[in-house]
Amino acid sequence: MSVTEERTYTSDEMMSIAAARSLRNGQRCFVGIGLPSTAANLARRTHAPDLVLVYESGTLGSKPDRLPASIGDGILAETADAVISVPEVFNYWLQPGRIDVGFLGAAQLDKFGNINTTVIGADYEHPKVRLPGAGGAPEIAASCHEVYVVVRQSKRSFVEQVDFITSFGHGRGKGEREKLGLHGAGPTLVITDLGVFRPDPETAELVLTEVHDGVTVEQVREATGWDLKVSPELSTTEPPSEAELKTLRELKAA
Amino acid sequence: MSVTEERTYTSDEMMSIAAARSLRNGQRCFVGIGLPSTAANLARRTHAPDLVLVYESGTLGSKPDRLPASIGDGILAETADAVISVPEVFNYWLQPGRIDVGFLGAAQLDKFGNINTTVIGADYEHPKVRLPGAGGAPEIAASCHEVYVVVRQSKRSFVEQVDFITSFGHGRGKGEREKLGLHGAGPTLVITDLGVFRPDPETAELVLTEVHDGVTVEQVREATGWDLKVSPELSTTEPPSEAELKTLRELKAA
Amino acid sequence: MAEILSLRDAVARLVHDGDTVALEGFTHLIPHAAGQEIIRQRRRDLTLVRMTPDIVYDQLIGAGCARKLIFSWGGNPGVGSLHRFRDAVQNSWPVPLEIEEHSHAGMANRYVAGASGLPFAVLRGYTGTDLPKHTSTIKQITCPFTGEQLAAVPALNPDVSIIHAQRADRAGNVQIWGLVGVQKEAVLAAKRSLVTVEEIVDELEPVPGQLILPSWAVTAVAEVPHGAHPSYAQGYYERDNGYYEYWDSIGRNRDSFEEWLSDKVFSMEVNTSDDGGAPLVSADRVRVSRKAQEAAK
Amino acid sequence: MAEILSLRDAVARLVHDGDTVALEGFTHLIPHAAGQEIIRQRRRDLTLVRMTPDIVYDQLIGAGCARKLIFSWGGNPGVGSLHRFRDAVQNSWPVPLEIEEHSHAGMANRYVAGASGLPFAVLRGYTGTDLPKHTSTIKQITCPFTGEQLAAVPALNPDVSIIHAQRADRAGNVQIWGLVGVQKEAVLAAKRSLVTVEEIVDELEPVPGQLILPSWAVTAVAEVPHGAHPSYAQGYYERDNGYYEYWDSIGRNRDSFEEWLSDKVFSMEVNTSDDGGAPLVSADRVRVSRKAQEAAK
Repeated sequence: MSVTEERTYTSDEMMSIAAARSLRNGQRCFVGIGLPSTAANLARRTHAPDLVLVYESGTLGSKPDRLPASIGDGILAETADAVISVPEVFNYWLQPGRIDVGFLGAAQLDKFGNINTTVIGADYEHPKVRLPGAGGAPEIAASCHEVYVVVRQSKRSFVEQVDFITSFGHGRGKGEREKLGLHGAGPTLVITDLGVFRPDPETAELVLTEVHDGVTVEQVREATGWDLKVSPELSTTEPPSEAELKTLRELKAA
Repeated sequence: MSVTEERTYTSDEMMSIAAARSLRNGQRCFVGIGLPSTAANLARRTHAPDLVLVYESGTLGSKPDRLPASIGDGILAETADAVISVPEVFNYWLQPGRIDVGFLGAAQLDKFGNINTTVIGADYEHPKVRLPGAGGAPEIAASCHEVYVVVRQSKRSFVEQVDFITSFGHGRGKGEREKLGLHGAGPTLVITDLGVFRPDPETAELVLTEVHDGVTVEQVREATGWDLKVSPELSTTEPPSEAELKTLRELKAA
Repeated sequence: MAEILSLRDAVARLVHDGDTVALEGFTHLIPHAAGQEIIRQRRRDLTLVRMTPDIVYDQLIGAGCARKLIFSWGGNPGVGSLHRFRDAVQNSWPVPLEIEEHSHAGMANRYVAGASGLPFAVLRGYTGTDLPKHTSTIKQITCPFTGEQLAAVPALNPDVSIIHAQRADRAGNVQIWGLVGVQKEAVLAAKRSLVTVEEIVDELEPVPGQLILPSWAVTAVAEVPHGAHPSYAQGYYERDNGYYEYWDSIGRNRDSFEEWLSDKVFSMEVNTSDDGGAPLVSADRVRVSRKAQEAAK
Repeated sequence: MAEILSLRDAVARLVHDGDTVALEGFTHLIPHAAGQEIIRQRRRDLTLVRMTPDIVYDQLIGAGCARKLIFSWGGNPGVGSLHRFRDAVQNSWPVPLEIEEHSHAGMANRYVAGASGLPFAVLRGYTGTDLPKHTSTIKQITCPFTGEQLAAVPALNPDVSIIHAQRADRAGNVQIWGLVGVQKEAVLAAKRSLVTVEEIVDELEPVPGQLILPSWAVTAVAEVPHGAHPSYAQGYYERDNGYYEYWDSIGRNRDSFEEWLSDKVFSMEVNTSDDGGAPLVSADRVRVSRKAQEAAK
């Protein structure tokens, strides 16, 4: 490994690169705004050139040559295989389960992968903080074969139970998705700036399965709002390669 | 009037021209296959140049320079303001009541303007004659502000009661459309090769209001399968003008 | 990703006895060649779905491939009746044909529901007509907000949908323009799909009014020039109106129809290219000459 | 047929106090100029509808035009929060704001139902989420064929929908290309509609991917160059990403917002052309210079 004592990359870069690596070439990926879009575009420029990017603004197969500034950047339409209406993207493409991976961000995420982007505080009518709301996320989380979440981790964002379920993960445990008739597997992977989490196969509780190089399990625990379980097969994330870092930085600079 | 003893036009030509005259400039007309299409295209080339032709194949504002050979003739797409999918034409344009006139043909029509294009004979499972079926007609008849029917008249086609209601007219009389929650006024005009019929304002029964020039009321009665009522204000259709005939013949020859 | 196959291989792999099969194309781009290949491969007990069963389904029904037809308008457009369809409905020849009859609006919405992954669609339809008396797939539904009564129809999800398009690229992305009918919905509603195309090209040049089906939404693409004949392919060839007249004379009698089957469909079997390289052009897919039309009358 | 009007006249005639008003445009073609004209005409008690209430609705809400917001995602895209929206929800400033909250899929389908003349739409949506607990316009419906439970949402039928497009011709036919969002549905769902356009031209040259709204489906068209700024108009100008940053600094405080209102919206009143001939270009609709951005930080 070529990491010197002084790290040459930020934890946000590690997060984007780890998230990008999780996508496989040829997959169809419904891309959320922000961190997921960065990761998906990085994946397409590194190991997954045939990743199919679908944006809720109505683009199928966008191939932007720079990072889109928003979910509806003109570059997404100009480089798409097909541009369709917003109702069509949700009804014909997302809802029937044509998309492999839904790639989402979160303001708050709980130990069962439920996502909150609506309100902080228990009282919906008088919230402590009013967040943007649902957007496309509830149905992305419901209909994609799998959901990957990418989020900066802290005790505030990584909580025992979200204040508001904007997008259903595993509810309060294994089997709840099936009971509700949801077709997709829900969140199978969470990538943060500290590590990687996967639902326990028995309980669906998120378990730490990877720490990023240079991060300790204790650091992860301190940034987790519940009594974190650690996988017995805990591994360490491969640090960013020079090529990954270069590509990511070029993407963000453009 | 310039009609000589020997008529210089056929009864079919009179029918098409009378049907064309019924359309007003600027109206939006949902055009059925066959006779209605001839009449609508004639209207657009004579007194109603801004008639908006809508075809169920998905064309809005077609301006064909010859008679379309079918409901989906390429000329309809090539000359349209907009080409849309078949679901869209029914859902976004017909269903909400955006179309003024539905212009339909009929295999069988009864005295309350109900249309049959499904089966001849009382037994649906074992019909005497199997006709093409509904196509777009049931919803055209339901959703347009008004419906005009153009049909060649005979005792077989003009019946007391249709064998099968493919498209609902006035049912068994006045007020039935309202009871069913239908928004459009239904058939307000029927044009045949012999004359013109309108529903009685009290009963909704079709009444002869015009005979074509040279046709007697007796001839109309003989070609009607019910005890025909004649309007006290019966008038005679103005014979085709030379310009109308010339335009119609050019259209059909092209 | 769509596989590029010969028409024969595509039909062999995708269409099975007993399948529910939709061939769509609204006047424009009707997949006639694919229909004839299904006849040639002697498929049986198909449930055929199509808004406008015209000549293509008259041929399949007459050849005995179908046990059921789901449709909204069955005729020879601009000419008259479908004689093989009538013979099947009225006389069960060559085999009985069950029918399930809707309106265009109903059929279009059934495909929309199928494409949308929903079990049913809602429309203002069928009101006052006799169709719901005979078609069990038309029900009523109540709006949970206004209490209004509307019609509900179940989704159509064919085992395989087949359409014809102008072009595909080598990756299997499909490009269609002109009247696009209900083809996108038919493909997206189906478990498997086959798109026959006029040509496979290196790059799909954008065309105004185009509709693109990405390769990953299609199972197979087959290059079949003139595959829509006697219907038309905008930008490639016009509708062969003479053929529709000619078909009336062929379809009218069982004898002339069986002769046509033998001459124009089954005898083509040996000419099918094996490698998918040289596309099959059936003798039937040649513009009907004025002479042939005259002879037919 | 659409009437060609000045923006001022169009808003005066079409938008009334108490109306339900939808301004649509998904990142692309957001009708900002029309929004500011509504502020300038001091409309009150509006129910504002929009999938993505971003800056345009932050301005309307901050100016006190709205009593209710129906939406699915409210934020300053790529920047952060909408401070005026938050101030209204959290502190009822300047007036209380009722909210009705959906998902994008729900909102899109509500417009589809509205455009289709149906009272409701069906979708697989909201399952397991807390939205139905707080939003009374989300109900369950049972499929009459399979018994499956699905979500139902009521149609949206705004009193007036406003969108921005690239072009119209002199007859009022509208041409849009690039990301088209839910604009067609918003216009078709509304009782009245206004389309602001970059330019009015003699003839609409076809553009790949175009969507055409025929003149007879639109109430009024107004020529408003740069009418989408700071969002973008494909083929005309790029998104002014700097403005979105700049807005954060303006919207953050009541004082800076009110100063902006006074300087950039109300002071423009006198410059409005009376005859509709010379289009209004507001001082706010000029690309934010680097200097202005710096000053704002």
